[in-house]
Amino acid sequence: MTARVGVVTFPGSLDDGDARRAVRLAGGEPVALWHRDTDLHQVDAVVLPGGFSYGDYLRCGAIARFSPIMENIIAGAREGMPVLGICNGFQILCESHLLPGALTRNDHLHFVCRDQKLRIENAGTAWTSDYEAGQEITVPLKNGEGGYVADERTLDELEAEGRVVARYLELNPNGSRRDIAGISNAAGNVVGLMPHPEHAVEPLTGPTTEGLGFFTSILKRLVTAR
Amino acid sequence: MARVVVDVMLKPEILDPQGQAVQRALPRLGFEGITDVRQGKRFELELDGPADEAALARIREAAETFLANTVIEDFTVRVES
Amino acid sequence: MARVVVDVMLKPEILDPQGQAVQRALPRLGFEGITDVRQGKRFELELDGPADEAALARIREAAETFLANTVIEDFTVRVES
Amino acid sequence: MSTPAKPPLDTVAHATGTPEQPQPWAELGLKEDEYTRIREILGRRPTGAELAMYSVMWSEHCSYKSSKVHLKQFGEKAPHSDAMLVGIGENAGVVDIGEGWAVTFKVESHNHPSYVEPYQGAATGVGGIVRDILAMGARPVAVMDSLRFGAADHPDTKRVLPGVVAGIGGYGNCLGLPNIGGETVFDPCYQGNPLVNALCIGVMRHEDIHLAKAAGSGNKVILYGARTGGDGIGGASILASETFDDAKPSKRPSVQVGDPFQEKLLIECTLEIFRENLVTGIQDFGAAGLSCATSELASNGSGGMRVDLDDVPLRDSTLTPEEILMSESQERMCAVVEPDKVDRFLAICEKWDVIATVIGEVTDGDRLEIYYHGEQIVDVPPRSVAHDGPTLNRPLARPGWQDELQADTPDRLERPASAELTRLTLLQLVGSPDQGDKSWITDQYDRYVLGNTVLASPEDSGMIRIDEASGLGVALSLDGNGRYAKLDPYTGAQLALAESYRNVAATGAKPLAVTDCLNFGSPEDPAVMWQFSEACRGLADACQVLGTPVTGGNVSLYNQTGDTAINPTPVVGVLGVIDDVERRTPVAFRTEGSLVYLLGDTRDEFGGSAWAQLAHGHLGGLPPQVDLERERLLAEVLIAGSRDGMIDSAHDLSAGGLAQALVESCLGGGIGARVVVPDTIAAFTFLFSESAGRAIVSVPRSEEVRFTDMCRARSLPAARIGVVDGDALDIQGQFAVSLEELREASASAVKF
Ligand SMILES: Nc1ncnc2c1ncn2[C@@H]1O[C@H](COP(=O)(O)OP(=O)(O)O)[C@@H](O)[C@H]1O
Ligand SMILES: [Mg+2]
Repeated sequence: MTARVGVVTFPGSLDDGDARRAVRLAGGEPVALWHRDTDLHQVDAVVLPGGFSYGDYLRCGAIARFSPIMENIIAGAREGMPVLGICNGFQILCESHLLPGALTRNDHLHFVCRDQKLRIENAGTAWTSDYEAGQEITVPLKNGEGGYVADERTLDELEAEGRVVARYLELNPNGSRRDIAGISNAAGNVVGLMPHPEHAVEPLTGPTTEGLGFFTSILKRLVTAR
Repeated sequence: MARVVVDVMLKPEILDPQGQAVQRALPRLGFEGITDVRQGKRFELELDGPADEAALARIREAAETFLANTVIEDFTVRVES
Repeated sequence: MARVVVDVMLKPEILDPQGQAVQRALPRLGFEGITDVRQGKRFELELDGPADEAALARIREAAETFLANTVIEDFTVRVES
Repeated sequence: MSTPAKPPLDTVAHATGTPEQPQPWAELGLKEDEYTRIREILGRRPTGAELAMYSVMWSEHCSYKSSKVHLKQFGEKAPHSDAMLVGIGENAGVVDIGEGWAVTFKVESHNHPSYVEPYQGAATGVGGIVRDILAMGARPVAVMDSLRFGAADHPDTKRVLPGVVAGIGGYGNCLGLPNIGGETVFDPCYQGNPLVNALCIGVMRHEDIHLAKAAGSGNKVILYGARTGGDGIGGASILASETFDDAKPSKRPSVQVGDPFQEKLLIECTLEIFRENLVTGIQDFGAAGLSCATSELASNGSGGMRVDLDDVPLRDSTLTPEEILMSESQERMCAVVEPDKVDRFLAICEKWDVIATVIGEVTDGDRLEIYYHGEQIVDVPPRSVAHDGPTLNRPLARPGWQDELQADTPDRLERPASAELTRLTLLQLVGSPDQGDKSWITDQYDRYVLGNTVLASPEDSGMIRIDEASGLGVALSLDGNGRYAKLDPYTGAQLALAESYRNVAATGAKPLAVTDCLNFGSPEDPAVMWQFSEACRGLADACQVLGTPVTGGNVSLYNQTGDTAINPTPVVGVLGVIDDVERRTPVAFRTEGSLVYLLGDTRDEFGGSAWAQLAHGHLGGLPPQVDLERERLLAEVLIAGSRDGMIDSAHDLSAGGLAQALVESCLGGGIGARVVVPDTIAAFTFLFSESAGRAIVSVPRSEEVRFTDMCRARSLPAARIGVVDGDALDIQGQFAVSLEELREASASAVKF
């Protein structure tokens, strides 16, 4: 049996299908979760996908954070359940205070969709163990509010504790502090990432297949944990 | 040195999806008794001179032509004490 | 029936690209003498009851937990006359 | 705002008793004879609500009164095609693409609203076309946009373009629909009349096709989606029937604001409703809102319909019944549902947080009856509103200046006299806003969402995978050239089709069907009407030859300022199918050493060319000739080349000619090319002529014999003109330009 990875659909989620496909291509069993669900259907890990949950009105992720399912996800994450937030999912994780800081309007004020080069800075998290530390990958990035901000002390702490998971290379696409593309919590089970690895899992439709590692990482972790 | 605030709100007849989203969310979070929410923008402008009539006239013009989209938005200008 | 206004602004230490874009554009449009611009949000809430201390306390809580993200934003709550 | 005392409700009974009461038919855009006809149809004066309905539904925008007589040809001349499942006349046509799959696609204009409020105008344009596709029973899967603006350096373009692009992106991105292509053109003729044409494509299984009709007495009429507000009231009639030069601010209709999040919910909710087979008829709300949806549903069905306006959920409680009927509030749909399915229907809406209300039912009569506060305010034969609108045979006349324009050929224009000047011409072309890199625009569009985008901008056509298991996919291109159409509207329309057709074939897909958006000036000008009729005739004739029927489209008239109309601009979308998207052919050169072949014939054709415009500001002469049989042949070769793995890349030749195509293929792959000018032709003509029916392909050496044999067997001229190699575009014996220099020129062309 393989691991069950839940993918939450909020009203306005857009990349939920892509995230489920990525889980499937990595060999896992994707489980569709609904924002109003009050239990997690025995999933072993959760992906909060990209999109515009609740229209991203007010602030990105601000309304989704109060969805019924988030109660269980927040509790699960605190107990070590692996959670990956991609783009809007990252914003939801910050709004939920599972990750520090916040994501703000891109410094150039435009939505941007591009193939983005990243460096995996920490290959020790639940979602990056299939990469080498320092490995460079290219995956799509698409957001309007992807600028990562936190106060200096928090930024220093993230750096010192190795919690910067991925960094933008060559071009900072949104004004993120210290070129941060993704971070983790202290335990390494919760990862938030602005770029979209789930769009880089097939040579036909992605710029590369270098996003697959996030999904194979978690499946290996879950299967060995059994 | 003075601070002038320009508030820009969607005209009443224009759909405000943001305000509506907030309004729908509030009761779910346990905040009852709010019958309408409108969301707009607030600009805080710092002047290097006094906020006299001439300065305010200029800011009103900037609001009219630039800060607000008067096809769909109204604005107000005021000096903040 | 009362109207309460919640103003939400980015904290001073947080970069405000929208405000900066406005500030950069103003002189190009011929509006000089503005040394800083910050852009934030303004919420107008209509209450179905009076804006008494209890109501304001609830709205302050809504602002704290929901309308503003206090990691990066400050807010103020006031009754509009 | 103080509300003036409301006049008493104008009921049917009241209207019958007050035949002499004056009515504002002229202010609502109706002509006197139209008003007289309404009175004849009803046998009395219309009520205010009826007048509102007729005025919007009989407006140019909704009734196609000036264009109908010309559009007929698309049906009459339509080539037989087994692929057509639903033809012209529905919300959108439906095309069989095999394996039980069908697609529906359509392009629509939102030109005037995008000039008034670029962001919301363009955004709601996307919203509207997406709902059209949804109403056919299809899941919308991709969008495209064809844009035309005034001069790139005009200050108003800096207002309009960024807003339009942000609006298209803002709405489409938020719906989760990849933007897979389009076009962006700049020309001073669009200064006060930008064109914003949006296309959506949807996918369904054959059995899921839904039509807009209300059948079955007792079935419920359900309005679902957003609440009704005062948006765009009168927009349908006023927007489509006036130019803006005389518009006082107060006359401008209030702008419609879109809520893409609401639309996303509407899409998911509607698809779930379709899956459970809960509707017998469905219609989106477009222009003319409730008036349009109810009268069309009733008119297409067998019975009548009764609607209670009091049940319409309102955003603004002060709206009058006339305003409720005319409101163009976005993100609303109307469904006809059997009574025992209503509960399930409402439950699904509840699941998606979509407001849904039963507002009426289908009756066994033959009237559309609308009630308000218990009183009857509308009692009309629905067909008379929806389908029997006026038809005009507007006068048309070939303009006096046409001969003069065609006589002013580009032959008199000075051509670059040296290799160095030719090189500069190339750089000027590559760095022009029309030809340059459009990533400043397209980077604001999500092209990855849904994970099925195989090709997107800057490819010749967008391509999406439909079936993950089999690899079945479709390709789409959207093209137009107003300069060619100005020189000769008949040929110009055919060239638009030919280019779009070629673009689809270049990616390896077989062209199947056509949609079009006809953007013209005022139909009251006989010269414009002539352009329009010629363009329709040209397009219909060409579709017949190419075997690609027109499945639907849209007309936008009154695109003019004062007496000056835009260039006639037919925009044509072609849909193609490809059995296996793995076989798609990209534009970019991929392999060093591959051989570059030029397919087709190059003549000295510069009328309406990019060069004539850029180097001399000239528009005159005749556009390139069209040879549709040649287009067909070229397409066959491009498709076979892809299917049998004989080519590495393919790129159609259009504006800017061979030079532009070479540059794009080089930049796309980051590899240069060495090209030899044949000694039978002048280098300048070879590089910049815009002869139609041409493409460049790169052929791996191992496939050369097979490929050239195929071309010879099919009698398609194929000339080996060079080889993929190096890091420059080297026109041997003439000049070379490094990729770096080309990239720089191209990248700086479109930035706002
Ligand atoms: N507004 C737009 N939206 C999406 N794609 C666009 C837009 N404008 C241009 N493109 C894309 O840029 C590429 C180049 O456009 P264009 O030069 O018009 O191509 P062609 O001449 O082959 O039709 C195409 O892939 C086209 O789809
Ligand atoms: Mg092309």
